[in-house]
Amino acid sequence: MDIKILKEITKLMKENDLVEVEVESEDLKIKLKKASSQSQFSAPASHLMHHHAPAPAPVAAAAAPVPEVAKPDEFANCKQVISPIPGTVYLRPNPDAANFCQVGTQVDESKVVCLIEAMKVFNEIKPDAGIKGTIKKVLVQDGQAVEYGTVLFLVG
Amino acid sequence: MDIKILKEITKLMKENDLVEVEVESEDLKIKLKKASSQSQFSAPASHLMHHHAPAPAPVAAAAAPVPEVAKPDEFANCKQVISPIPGTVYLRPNPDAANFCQVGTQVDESKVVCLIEAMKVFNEIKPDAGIKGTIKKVLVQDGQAVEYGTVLFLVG
Amino acid sequence: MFKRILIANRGEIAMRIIRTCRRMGIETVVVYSTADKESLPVRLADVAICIGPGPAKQSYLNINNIIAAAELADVDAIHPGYGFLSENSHFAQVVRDCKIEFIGPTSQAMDALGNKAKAKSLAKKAGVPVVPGSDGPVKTQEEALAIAHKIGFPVMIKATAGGGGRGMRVAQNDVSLVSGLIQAQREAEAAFGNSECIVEALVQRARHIEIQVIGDTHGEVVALGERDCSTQRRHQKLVEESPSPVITPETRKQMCADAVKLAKAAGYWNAGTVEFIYDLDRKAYYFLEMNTRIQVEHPVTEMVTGLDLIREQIMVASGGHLPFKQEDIRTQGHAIEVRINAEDWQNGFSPSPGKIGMYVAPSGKGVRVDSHCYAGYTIPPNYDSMIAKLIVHGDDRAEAIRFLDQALSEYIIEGPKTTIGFHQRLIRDVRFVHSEITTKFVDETFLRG
Amino acid sequence: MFKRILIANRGEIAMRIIRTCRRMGIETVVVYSTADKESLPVRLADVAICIGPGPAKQSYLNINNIIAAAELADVDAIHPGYGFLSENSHFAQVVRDCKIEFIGPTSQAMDALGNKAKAKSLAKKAGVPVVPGSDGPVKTQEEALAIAHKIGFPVMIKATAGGGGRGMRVAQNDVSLVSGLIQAQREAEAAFGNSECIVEALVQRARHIEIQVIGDTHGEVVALGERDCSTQRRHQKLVEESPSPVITPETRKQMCADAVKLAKAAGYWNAGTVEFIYDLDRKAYYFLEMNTRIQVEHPVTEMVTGLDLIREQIMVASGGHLPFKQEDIRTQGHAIEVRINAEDWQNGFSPSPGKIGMYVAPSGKGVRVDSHCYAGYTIPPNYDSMIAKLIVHGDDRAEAIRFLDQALSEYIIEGPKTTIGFHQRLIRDVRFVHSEITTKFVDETFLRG
Repeated sequence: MDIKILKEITKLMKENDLVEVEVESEDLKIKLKKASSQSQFSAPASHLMHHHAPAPAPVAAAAAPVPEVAKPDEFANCKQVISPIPGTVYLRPNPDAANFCQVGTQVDESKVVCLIEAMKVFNEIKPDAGIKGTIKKVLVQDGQAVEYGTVLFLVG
Repeated sequence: MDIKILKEITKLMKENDLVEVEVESEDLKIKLKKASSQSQFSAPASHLMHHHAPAPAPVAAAAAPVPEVAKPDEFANCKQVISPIPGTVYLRPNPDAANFCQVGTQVDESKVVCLIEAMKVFNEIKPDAGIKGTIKKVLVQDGQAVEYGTVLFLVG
Repeated sequence: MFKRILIANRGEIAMRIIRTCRRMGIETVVVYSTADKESLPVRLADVAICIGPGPAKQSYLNINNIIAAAELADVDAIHPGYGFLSENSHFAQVVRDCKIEFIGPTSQAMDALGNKAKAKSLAKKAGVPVVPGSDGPVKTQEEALAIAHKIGFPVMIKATAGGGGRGMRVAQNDVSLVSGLIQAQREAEAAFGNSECIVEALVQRARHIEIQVIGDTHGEVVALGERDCSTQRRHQKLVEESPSPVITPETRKQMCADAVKLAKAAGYWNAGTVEFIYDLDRKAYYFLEMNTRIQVEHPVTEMVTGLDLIREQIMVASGGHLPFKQEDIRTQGHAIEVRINAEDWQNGFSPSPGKIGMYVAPSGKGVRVDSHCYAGYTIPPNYDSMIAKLIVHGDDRAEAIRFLDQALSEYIIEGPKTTIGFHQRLIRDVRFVHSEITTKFVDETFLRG
Repeated sequence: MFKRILIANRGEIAMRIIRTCRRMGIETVVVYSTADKESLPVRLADVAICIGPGPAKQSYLNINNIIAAAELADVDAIHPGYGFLSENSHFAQVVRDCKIEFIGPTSQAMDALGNKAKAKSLAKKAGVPVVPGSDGPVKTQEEALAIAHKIGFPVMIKATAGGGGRGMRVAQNDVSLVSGLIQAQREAEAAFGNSECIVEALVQRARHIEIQVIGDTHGEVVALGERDCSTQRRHQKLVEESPSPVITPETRKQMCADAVKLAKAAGYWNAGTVEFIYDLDRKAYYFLEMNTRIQVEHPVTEMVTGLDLIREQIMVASGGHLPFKQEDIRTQGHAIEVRINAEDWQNGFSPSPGKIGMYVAPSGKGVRVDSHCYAGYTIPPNYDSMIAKLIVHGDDRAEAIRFLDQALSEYIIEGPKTTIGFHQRLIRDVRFVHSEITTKFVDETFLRG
């Protein structure tokens, strides 16, 4: 057996906060276990602006939705186009026009995929250098507020 | 097998805070287990009275001695005679007499194994009901201060 | 002054005593049960001695083992904290017989005040008001009526041999008093073979107000103002504050003077608390009982007086004179304490022990947290469910409530269920804000509302 | 009053501002970098907006993104905290141009005081003492001697174009002044092509003493006493206290009056700190610079004055009048703050970021901890290494030191190396206890001893 496999698995463990892994083969037996007593709080949802209930909430601390881990992720190999600035997304150049892009549109670093308005300035958003392919998923809606790092599109 | 693999694995364990690894091959069986996020401090040594350094110790918090875990323990099956009270141990009835017992002495619940002096009273200590055998180890010294739960003798 | 003190307690009060000892340069010895091996006081004390297994009876209530530990560690004094052996006069006597000072009053004073009936008659003799009523069993209806007219309706008729509500009646007027007395006497005769009944004032809208006193061994006793502990659930205090929002300066002065009178009458020294019931309708207070130890809620008094009560306890126990006179005592601002317990308050306050995950206590100006808990600590099921006392101090009550609201909102305790949510709701309730509550508020109104 | 404030900062000061806002009923918006996603302020603020990746330049110093977040969240005002953009007058101007209030002074006042030379000449004009010396370059030896005799030896000869120690000489008497001036002028000519030198008083035994001021937009400025920050390492403050153990009440009054004079001369409002160097030999103080923001050590002033400085900042920024006059300011007791940093103090104070294991902050009467840390928190390597500010308040300096000693001894931080051990050693040093130190004490004596 190769030590590399172990390394890969421990990396997986670290990244996914696993405390136990069991692998067997001929042909397959997998057992994964997550840290149960997640002592840290679940990070605030990666959306913009999480409003805390200011009033005493009987059942506070909204449980983070269970991450969809097990599903085979068809977007796993996609690249992300993220927002470089907090602001408001516009998917089309003006209310009467068509969207800059949609699922299936061919994009690369020269293609404007949306506008983000911040401080009255409409910033043209293009995929980072090296991102080339078709839009696989649009993750924001027209007029939505986003923060730095919000994923706007998946490109594959 | 190559010793290098073991070294690699122990390194992996250390780096990834693993407490258990099982590897098998032909073809593959892996089992890894993480430390259950033991963020607690190591409990104070189970001796009586740990004096903390009152002065600022540059390297304070005396590291608990590494418990001798891995060694094949010849005393693993022994039963413990513990102190039921904080006090001072006397291994012999008076300074001129012989010890109540020593390694090899046959004991049972009727046999006085030592005295513990507390509040000027000399309490005769006998093994708990059901403990019967020979003394395998004497864990305290004459005149030693003990607390509740201090293991005095191992009987096997 | 003592060189080394043994703390015969656990949890937050053990931490509290360690803190003051360290500030005074006194070494600390804590005794602990195996269930508390990983607790903070065990870690922070200079010496820690295990005295028994988890059950309190075999450890924190085990006098022999505690004394053995005290002799082993060669301490000068024992601080009993609250609960456990703190009000056990036998323990105090054994400690003193071993030539170790007990940080508390004499066994005699504990005995005189520990028995409710004895304490009440002592109070009466000293001229401290007790709940007014008949002097012993009433013999005739005329006598009962005369007493009721003197003290005013409503009154309570109580079988002297009574218990469990039997032989008890409430009377609002002459008619119900006469019929109630007959019924109660019959009921008592049937239940206890003794028909004797007393008549006393019924306090319908009560506040629990207590006076902190401290005395030295030279006969000086000083009152340190009151604490209002009217927010209770099943007679358990949940919130304590000082000053009381409902009494006048004159009443406060009088209560303080009466508390000192009682303590002096009992030859009392060290810290103690004289508990009164305050009748919102009659605007009068009556002696209830005296607690002969430091209390959970003592920080409320510390915040408004600026004193360290544990320090004063130790000072007077070592024979020192009180460093202040009654006229030196000034209070500043308003303090409120809430008890954060590991309890599921939405489910009958059932205990919720277990391991604490993330833990972040509030901080900032005017905020104090007395606790022995930390992230990773497991609350053992053996003892009480207290996680922390959160105490705030503001310029006035409104500010204190604001501080409390903010502090509760930043308190993070993951793992056990806690009473934080209860307190958040409570202190935003307009009746709490205006302090329009009685000791029955939580049970009969708030939790039903 | 503001309804919603954006906090353009992180760490403990973001926590600090959230606390006061919540007490005032003001909503909080924090902006944060991806490195701070799991931080407490992000969790506790009403709204949190990510504005960029870890490096401060792309997040906490990214004016565009911060303003964009402020507009998105529709805030009324921005609190800059300390560090980052807090003294950036351009940022203040952009904020105000966007019709958002900047919680701080005007850009003009920041500019006037932010430049050391400008600030010094402003101070001089206002009659605030600056380090005495020649009025510009000295032309002759006679002139240099006359000045030195006027201000007293020792003096410093400094090339006006100088830097890095070149063109600098210390003179203890006439002879060394004359020879030193010649050497310095030669050296300066050779190094900078400019031989001009000035002569000024050399402060050999210096204390760093600063005055907290606060002004409103109506021209009122009040001084809130001093902080003595003489315990420094490489010009970084380690310990701050109030009152200063070395100045007289008269000097304090004068320094306060001078600080107010300077602030008024600059048209200053909001919180600010006027820093002075105090010469232990000449028993005189000289203006150094003014910090136009809240400072790390502001809690020291809060503890002795009873004020909430963040609250006052917000009040005056919203146009309110100061709620007190100079004569209302009273200080009580003695406060000391120590900075607990994630640094290996036994190894040149090298940063020691990383994950915190067990974490238990001290508590109790007179103890305050301002921190954003908790068990399980990972201190990111991107920013400063501060874990917490530990502030104690006692009746006098001796008591404050006792409280501090006790609090440090119960502070548990596992994981990163911290400066707790340094502070424990420091505050038990007899020279610190007697405050017989200068700003060089830590570097030149304590750490070598």
